[in-house]
Amino acid sequence: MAADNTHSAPANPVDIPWDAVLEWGLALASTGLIVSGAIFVLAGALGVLRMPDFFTRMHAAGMTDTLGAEFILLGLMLQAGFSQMTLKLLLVAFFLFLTSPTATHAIANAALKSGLKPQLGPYKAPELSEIEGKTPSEGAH
Amino acid sequence: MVRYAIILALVMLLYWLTLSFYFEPLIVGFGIASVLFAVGLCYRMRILDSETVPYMHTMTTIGYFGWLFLEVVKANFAVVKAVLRPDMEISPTLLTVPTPQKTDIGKTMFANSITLTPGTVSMDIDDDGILVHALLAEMADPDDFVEMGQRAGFSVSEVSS
Amino acid sequence: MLSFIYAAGGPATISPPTLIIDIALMAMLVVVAFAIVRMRSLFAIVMLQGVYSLMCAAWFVTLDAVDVAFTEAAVGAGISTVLMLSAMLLTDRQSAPVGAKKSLGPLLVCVLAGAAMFYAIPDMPAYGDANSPANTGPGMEYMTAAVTDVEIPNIVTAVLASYRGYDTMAETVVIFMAGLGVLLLLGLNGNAGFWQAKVQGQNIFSLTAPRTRILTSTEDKPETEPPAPDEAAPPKPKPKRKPAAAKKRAAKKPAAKKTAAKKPAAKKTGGKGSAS
Amino acid sequence: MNSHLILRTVSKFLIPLIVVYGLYVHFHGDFGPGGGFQAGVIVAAAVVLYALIFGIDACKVAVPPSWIRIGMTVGVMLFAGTGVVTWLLGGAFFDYDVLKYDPDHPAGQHLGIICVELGVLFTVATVMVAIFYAFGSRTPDISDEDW
Repeated sequence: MAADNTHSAPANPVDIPWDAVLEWGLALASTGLIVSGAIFVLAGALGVLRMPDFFTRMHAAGMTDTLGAEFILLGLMLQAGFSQMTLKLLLVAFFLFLTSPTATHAIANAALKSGLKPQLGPYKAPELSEIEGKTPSEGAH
Repeated sequence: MVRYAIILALVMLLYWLTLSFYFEPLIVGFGIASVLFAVGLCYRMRILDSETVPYMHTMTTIGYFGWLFLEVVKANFAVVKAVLRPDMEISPTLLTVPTPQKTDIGKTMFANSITLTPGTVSMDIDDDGILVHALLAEMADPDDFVEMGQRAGFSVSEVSS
Repeated sequence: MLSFIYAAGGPATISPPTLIIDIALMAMLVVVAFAIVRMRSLFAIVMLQGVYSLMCAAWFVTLDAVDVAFTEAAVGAGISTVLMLSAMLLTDRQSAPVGAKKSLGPLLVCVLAGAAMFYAIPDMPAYGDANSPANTGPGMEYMTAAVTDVEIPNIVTAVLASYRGYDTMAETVVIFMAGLGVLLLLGLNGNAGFWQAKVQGQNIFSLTAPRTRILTSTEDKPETEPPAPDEAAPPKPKPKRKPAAAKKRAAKKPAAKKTAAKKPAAKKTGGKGSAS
Repeated sequence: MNSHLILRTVSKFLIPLIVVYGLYVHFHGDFGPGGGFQAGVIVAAAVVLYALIFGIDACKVAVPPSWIRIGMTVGVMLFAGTGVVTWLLGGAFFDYDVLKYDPDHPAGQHLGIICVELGVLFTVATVMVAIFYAFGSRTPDISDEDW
């Protein structure tokens, strides 16, 4: 993993353990990527729950499988290092980049063609006090 | 058609070797047989054309995907912010974006890029352009899509008007 | 909750993260199963079955049963969804409601079976226990023998194709029989027998069922044709299936849906491909 | 221009990749997860994808029903025939060792497993397509206007 940086280690006046730095850096970067991917997935899930209608929910769901999944795959690629696994993960990421927007488009198109009207115009989440009196089917989304 | 078949076979062989990583003669022979089967099936399905084999534009497409990924990351924060805000101020808007691309694959690239970018989903595509559903009103400006459309067209080696 | 599982499962040989993933997946499986039972829209049920299979596959991966997970993902979440949808197209989009009284018997059976399983949980060996019967019995002998007998890294394939060849042959025959049964009942072209279906109020008889029909004209689907389809075109199995009637139909391009009344006209031009 | 433009271009791009992936899964069943069952389903999925995009009639031109009918039987015959061959060569049914003798390696086992898995691949792939054809052909295609 640290092949290209090891040879420069003796030339350095201060003896920095580049191997360990690189290893820790990679581990940190991959962890950060995976965690941020997970955060995006969580935000997407929240969005699916909170959004008012089908098409806006689709945005949240689409966010999940673009950035969430891609970040997680990037993190896994960093962990795999230079190996066949990285190539395979790259292929997975590429296919995801290609197919997930297609799936989103297909679902949106099907909903549009079957006559679902998108809810347009400004929308604000209702205040908690507004929904309290109502039954769940009326108020909460 | 023969040209497409040869290119497809070569790319598929590369794909097989990437997946397999066994370089024994037997396994590679199986790989060649599989590739021939796949190309033969495509031939029978009559899909051996520039849409099935768009590998001539690989380099530009890789560059475009890099640019697109940065755009996706940038656009994501607006959507995440909109989703996580307690009052969740959104204003869904519909707009039609013209498609300057000539080929279908360029149009596909453009529409998929719009869908990939968070906050905009391409809902329908016809002669007029792409019907886009935008989550926020400030995302619904057709001028914002011009650069993406040009790049998407360029990535599949066509000059956009 | 965790301590309960640990107590039930024996010594704490499982690492907690895997256990948490297991529990989460099982909980989601239960939720999806309840949704499937409660739902009456068949379309949604088919989709949820795909979800169920996919989560099963994820769970099998955490149990290190990769081959099973792969099969489940490919068959359960992949092709069976399509087959179910195509079967659903022939029947209905909604299932008929079942009365509460009719569900009592199945409910009783489910509750009893579930209770029996919970009763049996303490006797289960812990996951990955080296002393469990699965790891000490004849299974281990195969695991060690396969290394020299078959010399294949994947033990599953060795057992499946070599040690249990009979079993796998019977499995293949079962799949073959399933296909054969469908073909005998419906026919590959979907018009064998005197079967009759009501698709969204439209009657489909064996006479009016659609036959194999070649793409009649280029303006019908201009995008689907390769640039030069006819030079070195693949051998068309039924070359003389470009009837005048079909051409006229395509040229006229009726905006209304193809009604069943038009089908008999096209019928005598149908090919030999029909299973008869 | 039809409204399935995006679906069409992406599916066309994916079909050869799916087929090669399925066969990769098949031929690497010895080394990792995979084998005839999974591979057959994946290859069938490519054909089904084509049928979903271009219509089942075009698909029947590309993959004629007669192939399907033959492929089903050929698969089972390949599987059982391997057993019969071992039988005729003097071994027991499915005793692959008599297929090819090699003092160092169980070469006969490899050969037998390859034949048997091919049989499974043929049967599973064609049966899946057959069931899809049988169900899918019963209703008329939904035209683009109604879609």
